[in-house]
Amino acid sequence: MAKYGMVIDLDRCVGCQACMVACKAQWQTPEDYFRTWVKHIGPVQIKDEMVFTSYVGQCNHCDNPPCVPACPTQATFKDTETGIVLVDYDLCIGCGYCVEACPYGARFINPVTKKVEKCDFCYPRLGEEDPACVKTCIVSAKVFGDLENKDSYISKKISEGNTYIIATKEVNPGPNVYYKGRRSKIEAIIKNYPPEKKDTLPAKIWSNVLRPFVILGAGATFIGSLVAFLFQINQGEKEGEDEE
Amino acid sequence: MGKPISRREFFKRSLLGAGAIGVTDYSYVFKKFPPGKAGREDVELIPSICEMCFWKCGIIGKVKNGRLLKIEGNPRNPHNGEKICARGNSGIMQLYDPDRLKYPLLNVGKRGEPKWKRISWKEALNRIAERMLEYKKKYGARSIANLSHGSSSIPMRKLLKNFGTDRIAHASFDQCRGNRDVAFELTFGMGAGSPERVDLINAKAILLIGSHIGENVHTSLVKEFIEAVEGRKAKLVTVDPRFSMIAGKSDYWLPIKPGTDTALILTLINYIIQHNLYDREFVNNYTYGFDKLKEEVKNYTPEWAEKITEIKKEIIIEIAELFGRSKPAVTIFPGRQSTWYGNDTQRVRALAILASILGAVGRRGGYFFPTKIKLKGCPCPNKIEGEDFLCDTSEYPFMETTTECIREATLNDEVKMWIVYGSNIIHNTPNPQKTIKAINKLDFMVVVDIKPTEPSLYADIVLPEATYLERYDIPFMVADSRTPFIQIRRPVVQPLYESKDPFYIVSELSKRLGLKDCFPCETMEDYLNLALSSIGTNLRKLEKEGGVYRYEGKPFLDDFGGNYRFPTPTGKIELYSTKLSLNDKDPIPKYEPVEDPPKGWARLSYGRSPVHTFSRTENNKWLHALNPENDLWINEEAAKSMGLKDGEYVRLKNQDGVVSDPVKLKVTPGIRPDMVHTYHGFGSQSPFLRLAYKKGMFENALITKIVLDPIMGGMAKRINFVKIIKDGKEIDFPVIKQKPSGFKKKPEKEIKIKLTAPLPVGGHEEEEGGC
Amino acid sequence: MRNEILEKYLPLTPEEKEELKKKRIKKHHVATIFLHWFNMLVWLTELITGAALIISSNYIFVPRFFTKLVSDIYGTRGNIIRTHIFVGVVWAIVLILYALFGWRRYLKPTLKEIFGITKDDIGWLVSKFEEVALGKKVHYPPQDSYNGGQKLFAIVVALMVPVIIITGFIMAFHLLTPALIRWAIIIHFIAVGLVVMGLSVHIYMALLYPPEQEGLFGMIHGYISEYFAYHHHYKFWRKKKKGLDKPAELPPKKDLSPIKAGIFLGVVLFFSFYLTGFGLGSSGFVQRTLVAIFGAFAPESVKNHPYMGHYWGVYPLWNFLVFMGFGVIIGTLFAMFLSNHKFRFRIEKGDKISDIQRLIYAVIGGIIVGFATRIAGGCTSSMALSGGSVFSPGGWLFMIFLFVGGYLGAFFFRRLWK
Amino acid sequence: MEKINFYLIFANLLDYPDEKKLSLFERFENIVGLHYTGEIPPLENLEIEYTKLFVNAHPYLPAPPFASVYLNSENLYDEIESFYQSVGYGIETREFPPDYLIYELVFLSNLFNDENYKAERKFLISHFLPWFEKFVKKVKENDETGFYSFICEKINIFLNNRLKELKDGETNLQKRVF
Repeated sequence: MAKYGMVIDLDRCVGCQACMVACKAQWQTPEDYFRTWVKHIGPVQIKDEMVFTSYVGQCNHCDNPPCVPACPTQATFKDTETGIVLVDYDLCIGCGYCVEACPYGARFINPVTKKVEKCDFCYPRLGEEDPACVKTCIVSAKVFGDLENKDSYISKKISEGNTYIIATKEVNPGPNVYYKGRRSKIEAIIKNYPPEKKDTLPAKIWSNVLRPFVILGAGATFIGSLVAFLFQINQGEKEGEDEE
Repeated sequence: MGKPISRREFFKRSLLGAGAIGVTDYSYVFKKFPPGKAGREDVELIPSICEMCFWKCGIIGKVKNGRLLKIEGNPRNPHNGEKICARGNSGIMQLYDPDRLKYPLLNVGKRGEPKWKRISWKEALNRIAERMLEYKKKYGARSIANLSHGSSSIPMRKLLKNFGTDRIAHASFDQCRGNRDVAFELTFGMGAGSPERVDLINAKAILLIGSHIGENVHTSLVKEFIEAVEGRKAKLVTVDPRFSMIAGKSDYWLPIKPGTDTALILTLINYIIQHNLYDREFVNNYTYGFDKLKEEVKNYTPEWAEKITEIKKEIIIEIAELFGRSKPAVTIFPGRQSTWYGNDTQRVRALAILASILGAVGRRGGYFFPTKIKLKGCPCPNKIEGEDFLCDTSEYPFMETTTECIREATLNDEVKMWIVYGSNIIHNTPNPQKTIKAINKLDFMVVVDIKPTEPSLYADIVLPEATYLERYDIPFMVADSRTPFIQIRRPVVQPLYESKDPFYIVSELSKRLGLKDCFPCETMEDYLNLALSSIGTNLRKLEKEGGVYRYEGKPFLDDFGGNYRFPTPTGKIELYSTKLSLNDKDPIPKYEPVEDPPKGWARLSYGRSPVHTFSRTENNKWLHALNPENDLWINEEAAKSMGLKDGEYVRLKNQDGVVSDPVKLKVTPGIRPDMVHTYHGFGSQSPFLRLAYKKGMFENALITKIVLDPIMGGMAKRINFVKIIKDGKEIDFPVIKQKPSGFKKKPEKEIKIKLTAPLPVGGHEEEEGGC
Repeated sequence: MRNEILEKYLPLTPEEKEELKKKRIKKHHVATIFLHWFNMLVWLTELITGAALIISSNYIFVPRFFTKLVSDIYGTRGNIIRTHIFVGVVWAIVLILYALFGWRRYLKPTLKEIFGITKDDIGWLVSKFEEVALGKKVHYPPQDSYNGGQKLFAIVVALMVPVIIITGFIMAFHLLTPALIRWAIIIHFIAVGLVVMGLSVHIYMALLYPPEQEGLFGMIHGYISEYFAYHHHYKFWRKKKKGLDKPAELPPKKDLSPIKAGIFLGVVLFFSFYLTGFGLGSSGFVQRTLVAIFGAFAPESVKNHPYMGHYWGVYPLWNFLVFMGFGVIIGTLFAMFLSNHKFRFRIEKGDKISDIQRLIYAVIGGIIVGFATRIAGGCTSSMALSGGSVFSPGGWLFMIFLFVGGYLGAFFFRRLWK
Repeated sequence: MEKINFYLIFANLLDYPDEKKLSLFERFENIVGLHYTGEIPPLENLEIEYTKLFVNAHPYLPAPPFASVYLNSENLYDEIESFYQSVGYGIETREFPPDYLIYELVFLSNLFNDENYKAERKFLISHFLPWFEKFVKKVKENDETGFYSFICEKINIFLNNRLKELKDGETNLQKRVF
């Protein structure tokens, strides 16, 4: 049992985007699509401090990921052994509910395979070597490891303090990618790329309108027919009786 | 209907008798295996060296059945280890690029509009050799010039020196680090080194003037720099009119007025001497001309400096105190691209002097010394008689041959033939129109490259060079390192098409030129085995050990038992430069004011993008997707008053009326109002490059005014001023009075509990920073 | 207003009632029955697998144990979606074939009836509502072969089935854009939901509501008692009684005019080229069948035979022409059913000659034509049609001389026919 | 009936032109059963035209003879190489990337010699023809002499017919008496 996570030290990161290319080389994502991204922010004035940082992001493999319930066929699920959110490509029909539901925008529909694609912490490489982005990060800003095992390097890094998660009061799906660095940088990121809960209209209709209606409807018809049946039995109506 | 005996069938049958005469059966292409088990399944790890830029990081090629899958860092390499940057990761796209040069091409059309015919290597080399011998006979060997860049051009340069011409320009001399190395030669007798010889990891304080580490990615340097600043908490002072990425990580950011850096450095030197914060014992033992220096700089006071550099005097004093306290573990970073405003060699000398008086030379945390060892190899002796510099060096005593002076020589018919080796001379040298004019006067032009860039448009013969993933190269001895080592580039995959490695080109050419004594080795492997035999190993053994041979280094003074003799005329660090005084130049750097942008204009500055090596990687699909075009940094206040919004497209007009391509605006408070900044290497003019053509702004066209450095003739380019043109209307830059400033980073409050994370977090133990 | 409806009922004496109960009349065609039960099976599997697919907490509408059960039955969840898609595709194909081939005889009349909602149907619905909800005693207006409720349900199904198929295909094969797939899911869900609502009433009526019991058996063997028809489907009964129900002898289908037939043949030829890359042809079919038969007995000699060897290859019958041949035969049979030609064995001949003469001449003609086609490299359909359509000179020459030969022949042999 | 390996002749004609390869052009005309109306340009013009179309050109290579330029599949090289391996072939000389036009024609000729029609048909349908058609279109757009557009167009038609022949099973693979 393990829960893999990552720590990204924004103070160390220089925004050189090596992680993006290493990931693309490893998983051959199509042209302008990346599983991990580096979005430069600034230089911009935050309170009385100048900030020039980059939002290094990917799938946060959240504890209660909003993308999992958003997927109708449950193609995406949080793997219990490793805590990594994976996708079962047989079940994925490429509808993109999960793409909208992800507060960090970590998913995209691959135009070639027409199915969803996301970072899976280099799941096939797990165990042998670190994910491609962690290995190539020239300033070792990215650290990957098992959060549950207390004396792993990543747990020590987190316990050093000054560690934040990109989450707000309203939207906090429990991400497992932690960010270290100056508070102003985290604020700049949250200001520019706030995690927002946004569901697609059809998904909302389905979960808020249709689902209760169906359950209600099914219940009603069941009870209705039951009542009608009982009503009919105690009537003792004979078969083919004709009143006229 | 059924299938009638069609005419085709009839003919087919009749041909049977004729048999398959004259058909090449390509049987060499495929190999038969039992189905499903063709070739090896496992992935080989082949160590080699990257060349996406010239930093030469160690890489591992993951190869399966002779085809490259992925590139990763080589953990055995002491510098970058398993780390490689964005360009290193995308090397595979250069290897399998369909637009690559594939065969030797002969231009049978006009210059500029080439009509190419593929010819064999034999024929191409014969033609080149023929021409070279002809020109040597008629006009002398020096009528052949070479413009080159990158490690693969070293054998060609050696050949030409053996052939008799030294008209060889190395783009990086006059465009990039030429004056930095000359300044260090004059002061310490040796250049600053590449990688720069700075012991960052042990430094307590680092001074960084103008270098944008992080946006300019040299992997091992950035890795050690960040480890020093973030890991070891060294104090970092960044002096840059723009809030660069590294400025964001520094303790002090000094938005200095462009062109006044020398004033700041000399003020620091003066303050440190007056308050004898300098390392007295070191100065007495190892420096020369301290008194003359003390006398020279005595009126550079912080008050004076505040007016000139617009940096608060308190900050200047605080910095001087900081460096005084932390000496000798102080790194005064030499920088790399240093041709800025015109008097740049003196500025770098001032830096060297500041480091010397703080005793940060040959000491932990400061500069250290290179350790070279002798390697045998196939010699190609230099047969240049005498040193009559071909360029008029009366004005510039320490000038090596530069692109500028080759252009001049060609224009007045002294040069008949150019060999352009791996350098996009139209993209990297200012005033490209002049370069094209010179080319059109040439009789013969040869271009050796891996991609058809602009120069190949004008070439008579184009030779395809193998990319770094397909060739051997001369052994690279990384002497500028505390843990010096020798690393070997070997082909990760077999060369594609008919591209050849540089040694093949040069050794074949030397045979045809009848140069018996130049590169007698048959192949590069023999050369390497010969070289490696002098350190008791050979290619096979080295590859098994991961392609890196490490040897003992002597980086610091105490490695020499304290009596180290600097290779300068006086045997000491020359604060007062004897060579300069001989050539009646200022022996001690002086501050000379630089022309300010006139009212309504702003200074155009440029720098590197982390994902591109200038224009070389423009056509790389992956890198292009990361950073397709450059944008123009402009000060928030200035933009507001000019009515410009972030993300708008505007054009620039420079003082000579040249108008640029459209460029996207990046409005930010992180740059001075009298200056704009952009990334170099975009907006390629060569239509060859499918992706990069006309993407972003080709800012080299705007750089028409250049000033040559008085000492070594380097081209200073940050002296061009621009105006903004929006929808045809010219908009002037406002004059915003800049109060003296200087920012100090506030210490971060120690927060135990994570701000918004539900988990409570444990205490804070001292953490041993990972190297 | 409701009382006058009653007058329309012919009062029945109890004896007539008993007598009617014994007699039986036909309600449903065989095809309709087959289609109904096929639909039932498909809907059963699709509902089960479809419901089991949606297990995410936002959308699940069936109890967890059910989805768990289905997943266990199918092993991996991947199998569920594969079955769902497979059954869906089969269902779509069957429906499309039914619509194409059963249009004139089955689909069009039923659709006309379903969508032909009359006052009585509405009246029926209103009174049904009053009876069930308000418990009033009501009399129902006379109904046609499908009563108001059944018509309503049939309309819903007729409208929703194409929607379900289209959205299903979009989802299964990721057609067009993800945005469209997003909407396709809930439209699919809504459409199925509507049909299921109707279905629940439909099933309740058929299984649990005693008076409608006979209707269920009507769908099994196609017959219902006359009394049931009188009581529940009065208009249908009366029509049946007066013999009005038969589609009044569908107007005899005129044979297709030769011009139209020619155009259709051209279209077939075009699509034959477009789809298979080859034109039409029949002599090859005959040729290959012969070669196959001979080959069965003397493979070696056929293989080395200079001419037949060419066709031998491995599978002489494995050729599109053979399939085209069989296709033509089956096609004509099918066309027979659609048209009003009846299936009888007969020898068409001129008046003057006897059957035997007709057969002998046919054999001689066949031999001549056989040789001719082989030499010309194709029979009428291949040379004239396929050849002609690609403007091969041989094709046009063949066509011209075909007509010339035809007229000459007619001139000489006209005596036989008069 | 002995078969003539037309794939090899196509590979020769689509490779860099020289006297030996051009001598095969008559044979090519017989194979595709059409006579080339224009007269064959001199060798030098052909070499320039070939370099301009398939090697290096100004402004950029109009018709690169590589499948990856025309197909936007993700890891095309893996797919091609696994297909080669599935029928027992591995690339020996890595002078070209695995998706090079001549390599694929040679692979087809190997299948043709092995009479592995099933694989030949699958390779033609699933990989070769889809990109070859786009390649031919690019050649026709940019070829001035018309020689290479003639060759490419006729090869394209011939291969499509070949595909139909394979579909017929006229020369099918399993040798089974019916």
